[in-house]
Amino acid sequence: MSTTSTATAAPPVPAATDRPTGPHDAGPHEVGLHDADPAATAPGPRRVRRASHPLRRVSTWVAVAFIAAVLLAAVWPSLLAPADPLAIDLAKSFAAPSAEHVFGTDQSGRDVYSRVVHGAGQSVTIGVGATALGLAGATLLGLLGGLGGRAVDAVVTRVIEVLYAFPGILLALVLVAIAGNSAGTQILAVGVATIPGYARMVRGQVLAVRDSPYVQAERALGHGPVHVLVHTLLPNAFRPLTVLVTLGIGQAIVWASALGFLGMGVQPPAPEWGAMLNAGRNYLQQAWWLDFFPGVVIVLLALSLTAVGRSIQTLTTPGGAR
Amino acid sequence: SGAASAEVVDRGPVRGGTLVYATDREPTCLDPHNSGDMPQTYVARQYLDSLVSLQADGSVVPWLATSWTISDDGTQYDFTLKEGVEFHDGTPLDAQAVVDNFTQILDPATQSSTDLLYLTGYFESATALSEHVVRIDLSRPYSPLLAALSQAFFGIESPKAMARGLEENCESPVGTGPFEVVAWNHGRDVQLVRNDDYDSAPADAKHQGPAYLDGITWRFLKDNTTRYGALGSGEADVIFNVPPESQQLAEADPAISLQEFVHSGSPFSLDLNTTSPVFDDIRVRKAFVHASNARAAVESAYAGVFPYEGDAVSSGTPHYDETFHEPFPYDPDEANRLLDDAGWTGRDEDGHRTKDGESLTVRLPYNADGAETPPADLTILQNIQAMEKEVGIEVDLEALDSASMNAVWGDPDAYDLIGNYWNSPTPHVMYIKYSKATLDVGNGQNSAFASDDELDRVLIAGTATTDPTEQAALYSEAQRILTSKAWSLPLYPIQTRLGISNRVKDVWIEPSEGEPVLSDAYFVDGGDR
Amino acid sequence: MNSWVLRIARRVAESIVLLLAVGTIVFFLEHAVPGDPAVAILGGAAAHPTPEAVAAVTAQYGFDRPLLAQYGSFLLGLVRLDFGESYTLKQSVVSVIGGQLGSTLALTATALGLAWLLSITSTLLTAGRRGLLGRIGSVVETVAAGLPQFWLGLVLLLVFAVRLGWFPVIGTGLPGLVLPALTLAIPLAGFLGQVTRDEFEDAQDQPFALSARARGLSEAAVRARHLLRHAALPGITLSGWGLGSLISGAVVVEVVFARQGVGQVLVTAVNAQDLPLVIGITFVVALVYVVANVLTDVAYVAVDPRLRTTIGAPA
Amino acid sequence: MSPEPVLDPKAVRLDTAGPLVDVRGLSVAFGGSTVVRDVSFTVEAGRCTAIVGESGSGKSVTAKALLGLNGHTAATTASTLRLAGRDLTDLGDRDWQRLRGREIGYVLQDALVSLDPLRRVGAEIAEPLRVHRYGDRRAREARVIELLERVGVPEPRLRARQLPSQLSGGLRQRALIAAAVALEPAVLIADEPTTALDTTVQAQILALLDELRTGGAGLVLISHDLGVVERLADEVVVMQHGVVVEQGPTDQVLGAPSHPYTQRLLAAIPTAHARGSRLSSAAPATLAARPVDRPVPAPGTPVLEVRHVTKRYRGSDRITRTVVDDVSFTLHAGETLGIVGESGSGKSTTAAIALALTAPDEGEVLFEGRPWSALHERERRPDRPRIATVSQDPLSSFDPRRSVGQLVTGALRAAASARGGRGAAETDARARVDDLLVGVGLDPHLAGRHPSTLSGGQRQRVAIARALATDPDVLVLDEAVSALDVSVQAQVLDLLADIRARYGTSTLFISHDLGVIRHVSDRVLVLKDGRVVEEGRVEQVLERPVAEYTRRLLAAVPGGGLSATTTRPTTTTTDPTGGPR
Ligand SMILES: Nc1ncnc2c1ncn2[C@@H]1O[C@H](COP(=O)(O)OP(=O)(O)OP(=O)(O)O)[C@@H](O)[C@H]1O
Ligand SMILES: Nc1ncnc2c1ncn2[C@@H]1O[C@H](COP(=O)(O)OP(=O)(O)OP(=O)(O)O)[C@@H](O)[C@H]1O
Ligand SMILES: [Mg+2]
Ligand SMILES: [Mg+2]
Repeated sequence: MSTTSTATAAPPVPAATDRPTGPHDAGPHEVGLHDADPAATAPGPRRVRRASHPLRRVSTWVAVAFIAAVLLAAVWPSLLAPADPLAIDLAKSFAAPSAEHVFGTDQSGRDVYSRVVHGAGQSVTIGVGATALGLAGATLLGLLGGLGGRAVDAVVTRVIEVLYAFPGILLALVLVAIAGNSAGTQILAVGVATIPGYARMVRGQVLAVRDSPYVQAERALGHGPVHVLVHTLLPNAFRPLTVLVTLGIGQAIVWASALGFLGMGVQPPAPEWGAMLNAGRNYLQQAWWLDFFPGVVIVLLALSLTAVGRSIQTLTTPGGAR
Repeated sequence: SGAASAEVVDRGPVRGGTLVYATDREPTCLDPHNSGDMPQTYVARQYLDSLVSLQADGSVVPWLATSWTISDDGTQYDFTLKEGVEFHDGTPLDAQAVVDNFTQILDPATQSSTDLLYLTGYFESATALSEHVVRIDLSRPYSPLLAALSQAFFGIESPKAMARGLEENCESPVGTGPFEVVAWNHGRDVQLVRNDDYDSAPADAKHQGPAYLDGITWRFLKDNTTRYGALGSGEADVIFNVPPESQQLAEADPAISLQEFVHSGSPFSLDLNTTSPVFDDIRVRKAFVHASNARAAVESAYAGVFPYEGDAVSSGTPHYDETFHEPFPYDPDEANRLLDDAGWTGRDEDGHRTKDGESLTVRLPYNADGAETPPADLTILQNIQAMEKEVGIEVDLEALDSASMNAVWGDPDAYDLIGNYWNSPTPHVMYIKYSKATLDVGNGQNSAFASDDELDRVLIAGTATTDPTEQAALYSEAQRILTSKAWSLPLYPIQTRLGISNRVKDVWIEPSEGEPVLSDAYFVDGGDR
Repeated sequence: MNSWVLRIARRVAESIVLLLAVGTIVFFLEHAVPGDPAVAILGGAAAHPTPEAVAAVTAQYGFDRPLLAQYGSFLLGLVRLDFGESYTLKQSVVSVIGGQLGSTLALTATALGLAWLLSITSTLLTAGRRGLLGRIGSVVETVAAGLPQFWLGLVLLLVFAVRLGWFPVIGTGLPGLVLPALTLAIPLAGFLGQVTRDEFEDAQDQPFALSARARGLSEAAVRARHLLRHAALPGITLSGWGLGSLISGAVVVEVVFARQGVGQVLVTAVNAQDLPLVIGITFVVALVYVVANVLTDVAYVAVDPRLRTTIGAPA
Repeated sequence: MSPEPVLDPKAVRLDTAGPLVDVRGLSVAFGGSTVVRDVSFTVEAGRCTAIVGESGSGKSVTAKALLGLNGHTAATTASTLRLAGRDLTDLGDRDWQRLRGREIGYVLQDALVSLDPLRRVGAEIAEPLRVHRYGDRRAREARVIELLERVGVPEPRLRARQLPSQLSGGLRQRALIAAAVALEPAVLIADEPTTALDTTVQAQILALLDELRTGGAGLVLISHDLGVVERLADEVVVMQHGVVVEQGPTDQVLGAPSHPYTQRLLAAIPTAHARGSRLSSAAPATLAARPVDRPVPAPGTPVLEVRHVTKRYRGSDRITRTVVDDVSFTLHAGETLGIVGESGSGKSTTAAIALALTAPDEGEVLFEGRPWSALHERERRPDRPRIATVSQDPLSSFDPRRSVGQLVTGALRAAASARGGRGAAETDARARVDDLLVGVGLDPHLAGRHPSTLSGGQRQRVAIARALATDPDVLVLDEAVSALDVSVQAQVLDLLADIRARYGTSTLFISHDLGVIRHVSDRVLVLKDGRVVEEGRVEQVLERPVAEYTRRLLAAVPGGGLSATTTRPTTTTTDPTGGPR
């Protein structure tokens, strides 16, 4: 899966909040072409965003609360929604949201609220799983490329590029044909598709940190390579990834739902958000609530993760928050 | 809604205009002799003529054959062909051409599936007696022959065109019909233009001579919303399969008229694989059927647009016998009793029944493609899944891509249940779907993998007579036997449901396969947009 | 001069390796798919070909040969740029793709253009603004980036084509391109917007921006003339994969809007195990990726003049 | 340099009555904290008013207030704020825009990054012309060339087409000035116009500013470099913590400063006279004497020998440049060797080679007579802690995740493990960190802070503390004080002197500031384009230079007069620790 923002094409990087691909890390093709005179981009005075402290912002806490609720739903859904998400009631199909069914009912009379709550587990698993898979693969590639020397890096760069050039949708389709339709396949398809994006970032970060004055300084002090790797290089290289991870989870859920549209992945009646979204689209004109609620939950989760991700970034940036 | 205005004055047939016909499924081959799936017959009707034309009452009228005689023992049919008819490629229609059509159908290389099942066990040979008389010899009397031949599946094609080879013929089959195939833009449409020399319309056509329309764009619009939206916006003039979700909107729309045809034959059913370790026990099969409130499932999913059909044979089929309606009605208690009886007495942690440590799980693969399994069908499957769970049967819905689904067909180990239907104008469909002969053809159409000697015998006897009372008695007996077996869970009869813009008049649906007929259709405004 | 020739030669060589690698992956992936290509050639299992026919086709195409031998001839074919004939459509792969590519490229190129237009508008209007406007812009971008295309497409279709009738439902031509392109563009715009916004806000605090203000430039002029260019740079880098990825996204949009295109064909081809067609399309997508990257380079140089001059050490 | 006396007089829009700039009671506050309080000064046509003061004293904020550029968060109040007779106290956005670039030009502090890197230099200079509708496109182009010539940029046509990155720092500064004076504004504000520049380039810029002033413009010069101020200013305003502590004619303020702060400021400037004496009033370093577990090399024995090293780099333009060219020198035990040279002359690269962080292409480095650069890193590691360094930009040499304490502890650990021992016990380490911080004059409480939240001077001290943590025999200091303002610089220089006195540490001291070099070095090495052009005892090289280049370097030093003529006010401030010096 090569890349983008939604649907079947997973972006290389969910959202480049930490400038993964600025002019100075322009990716495999551009190396050499885009590194302009360093003097031109010499660091000016360091910018310190005078943002208010993230822990003092209401929005941060709202986001944290929402994520916590989703996690609770994932772990213990029956606490929030005692009703069976699969129980049908044909007499009550397409009931609009009401006191009895706050999110309405679907074409088989199932309670949409229960389905949304019970769907959290699978959806979160897909989001987290795919992101974890993407990151794991990317870390391997990125570290190899960043630390493995010229020849290894050349190979890694090629591999990343091939992954990029490979149509993501094809990968997904073929994976489903090979491994069958399941959440696991979705995780695999979306996860693999995100590898090149993350990998490029990790590699860039590792390279940048590797050549940074502070790593030099550590070496000059007489620290051994392993010490420098573990204590300085890796933590710094991965710091900007935290925010991407939080963003990636929401995106992964959305992409997985797009696979559902093409008949892949978690299938109804399983209450997975993407699958619900996909099933509900046939009834958009009759029963907007079928798509509205799972959609809103996905978007809210993505927004919350973004907010929390950025807060984490601010908090982990030394001197970033005061 | 829509751009087409509701009030258009109809001053009778006018020539002109290209009609956009939008349908959901795209055929794999435009030659209906090859394979033989429904989308093929619908489009083939526009460019192929058949020997005879079926009427709603089951009788046939002349078409390419102006007359025919049947030998007394019912094994010899002599057709006299209309003279002066030419195929679109200029080849004259003669007896040899018809013989060549049968040769092609019977050639294994053609991979004729539907046609073959109609002929298997009966057809012996076709011979040209003279330039315009063709004889068909049968090994056994076969009363449904004329009805079968009336389907576009048996449309007569140019021998010259067929000789080009299967692949080319699939792209652009050549017939004698009112329209000619110009181009097939895969994934998009088939372009048809009027055959200006057409003068071989069936006797029951609304007019003779060339069609009024200049041509047809046979468009493939898989997505329900898009297809219906295109009709509303005037971008399509006729759509096939008005989405059930949109039925109410369509009924309320003055710019749209609806036409429906309920197919006869075998309704859309879930066939139970009798070779599966679960369903080889009739008690379990019966229990499965008893446990499903199929009527509620269908009526709720199809919003009442599709009727529920509780029989192995659709009620519109000739010699349909009401007595055997719903042999195993919704009765969860009975289902539970039967399952207990069959030894499925244990329960696993999910509440599903077990026997000898095995859970009572049945696999139900379906095509994940929305055009193959429309949303409402998916809802039915889910509804049934939930109902079966009530009696402790777990239904595993397996969404498969088309390739995997193809691989499942005909593989007795690949499923326990599968959705299937067989549209047919004759009660002989029972033989086609459930006979030893079909099982031997081995192409998966007998999806229950079931046959019964007694049933076979009764059905063969049914084809041997032309006496309506005798036929009625035999087919009634056949239905008695068939329905007692619980080989399938019938759901609803397939329908041809057309949404037609008010600008278009005289579209009709013929009864052999519910094929839309567009040779009489015309735009009231002559096609000006 | 010489360095340019070398550079181009290198790029071409890299692209060839890339294409071969992609082709190889597809080849082995497709062979891992259960199912018999001979059956696919015979019209799929639905056609219920006889065992004899399957055997004949198997022998004819050499499917019974060892996988590596098949791979060998596959590579030979690729090197000769011979994609063969589609198993299912029985046409040459080149002509099948040739017939579909234009439509998909028009869609994706328009979408990319629209995405840029939208993200630049959003950046110019809201990036770096304090208060509600800036926050709304950022939320809208995040939401847009997270919209599933199949859903967005359907909503656009229902609202603007079916309800309002502003655009055709299935139309071709320019009006018919608008909604599909928007469907692809909006999420991408959200994504690009997020990136450009960050960059824009960085550039805003740079001394050169203050210098520009000190010369009497209005805030709007500073945004449009100075900051935007900086903000656009990372977005341009992302456009390379963006275009490639839009092709994947096109699959969905082509289905929703019933458009022709390689996306649709790809899905059918994979489902039908039509190896030659799958390979062909993969190649095209990879090629688009390569070309997109070259274009990205060009665009980059256009926006960042630093890259235009090779010689010019600080005086 | 162009000899033309004045810019085109037609554009002069002077209100000849009264001063060009008249500021009274100016206060600026950001979110409740007032950073500039009750500042008043005037600037007359053809005269220069300088604002001096340490970093953060509010100089730039005061300047920006004259252009309304302090941003939305600033609350600016003044009883009088007039520019060429026009009242600025409540201008709208539009009015400000009309004023900026036309009536008042502003040359930003950060010259290297104040030109848009993505636009051509010509376009940047033409910008004020375009904004204020000066002529047509052609006229503007002509004017740009004229301006570039005016500010002494050679090959103006070529330069106008180039990008900022293709210009050296000095040229960029001139281009900025050209843009600022494009419409011949009545007032020009130059904020630290020479800080980032080499002495030779600095001299040219000062001459240019002088010329503009003579041309009739009112000049506001901001600098913390008193030498520069002495050379240009007619009036001096001394700021500290946002308030004016002293102001008046330059001679008076610099010659006979009345305020202790001004006095301290002047004393902090390293000069020939000050050599060997303390520059700051801060307490001497109180590093606890530590038993050093190895023999201290006898003074005078060679410690670090750099032999014929050469280093080449291939730039992004694929041209190979020899950055260090056959450089040789020896650092002896207990000695301080200064390395001077203009920016890009290879000073830092030489240091990196000496530290064996960069491998030389040719030549070698010996440490205590044994191979050093030729060793494998693994073999070097045990001796690494013995050669410590403070790099040019200390902040970038700190792992951004670490606090001050962690940084110093890390160095302690490295030293401990290099010597084969385990790290000292945690409490022990903590005590040692406190000790080091106090030693470099930092509050031990800062151990929990992140360097990014510290001031430049504090950072520099942290870097020094880290370097000292390993008890090094050799210190390599790369521009260790150039980022600091004089008062902080003075403290750091004193600290280094103390360390050297106490431990006999050999030091390689890199700077482009000749005053500093003269203050600290025993011997000095002059680098130009990667080659050694002169080497010798510091007095000899700086007073009787042989090489032409050294002579030019010396001639360009501003404020030569200051150090020569001024009677140094001897520091009378009492040592807070009470101990005599
Ligand atoms: N926009 C702002 N918001 C808040 N505080 C500010 C802002 N701009 C400047 N300050 C504060 O005002 C004080 C004075 O800053 P200013 O830039 O005028 O110092 P300076 O004298 O120019 O120092 P330097 O020599 O380092 O340039 C500093 O403490 C600074 O942090
Ligand atoms: N890693 C490198 N790759 C390419 N060029 C380099 C590299 N390091 C230094 N240079 C170049 O070598 C020259 C000398 O650099 P160096 O940093 O040694 O100068 P310097 O005398 O320390 O200057 P400054 O006073 O500005 O610190 C410069 O032109 C610089 O661009
Ligand atoms: Mg300042
Ligand atoms: Mg340096």
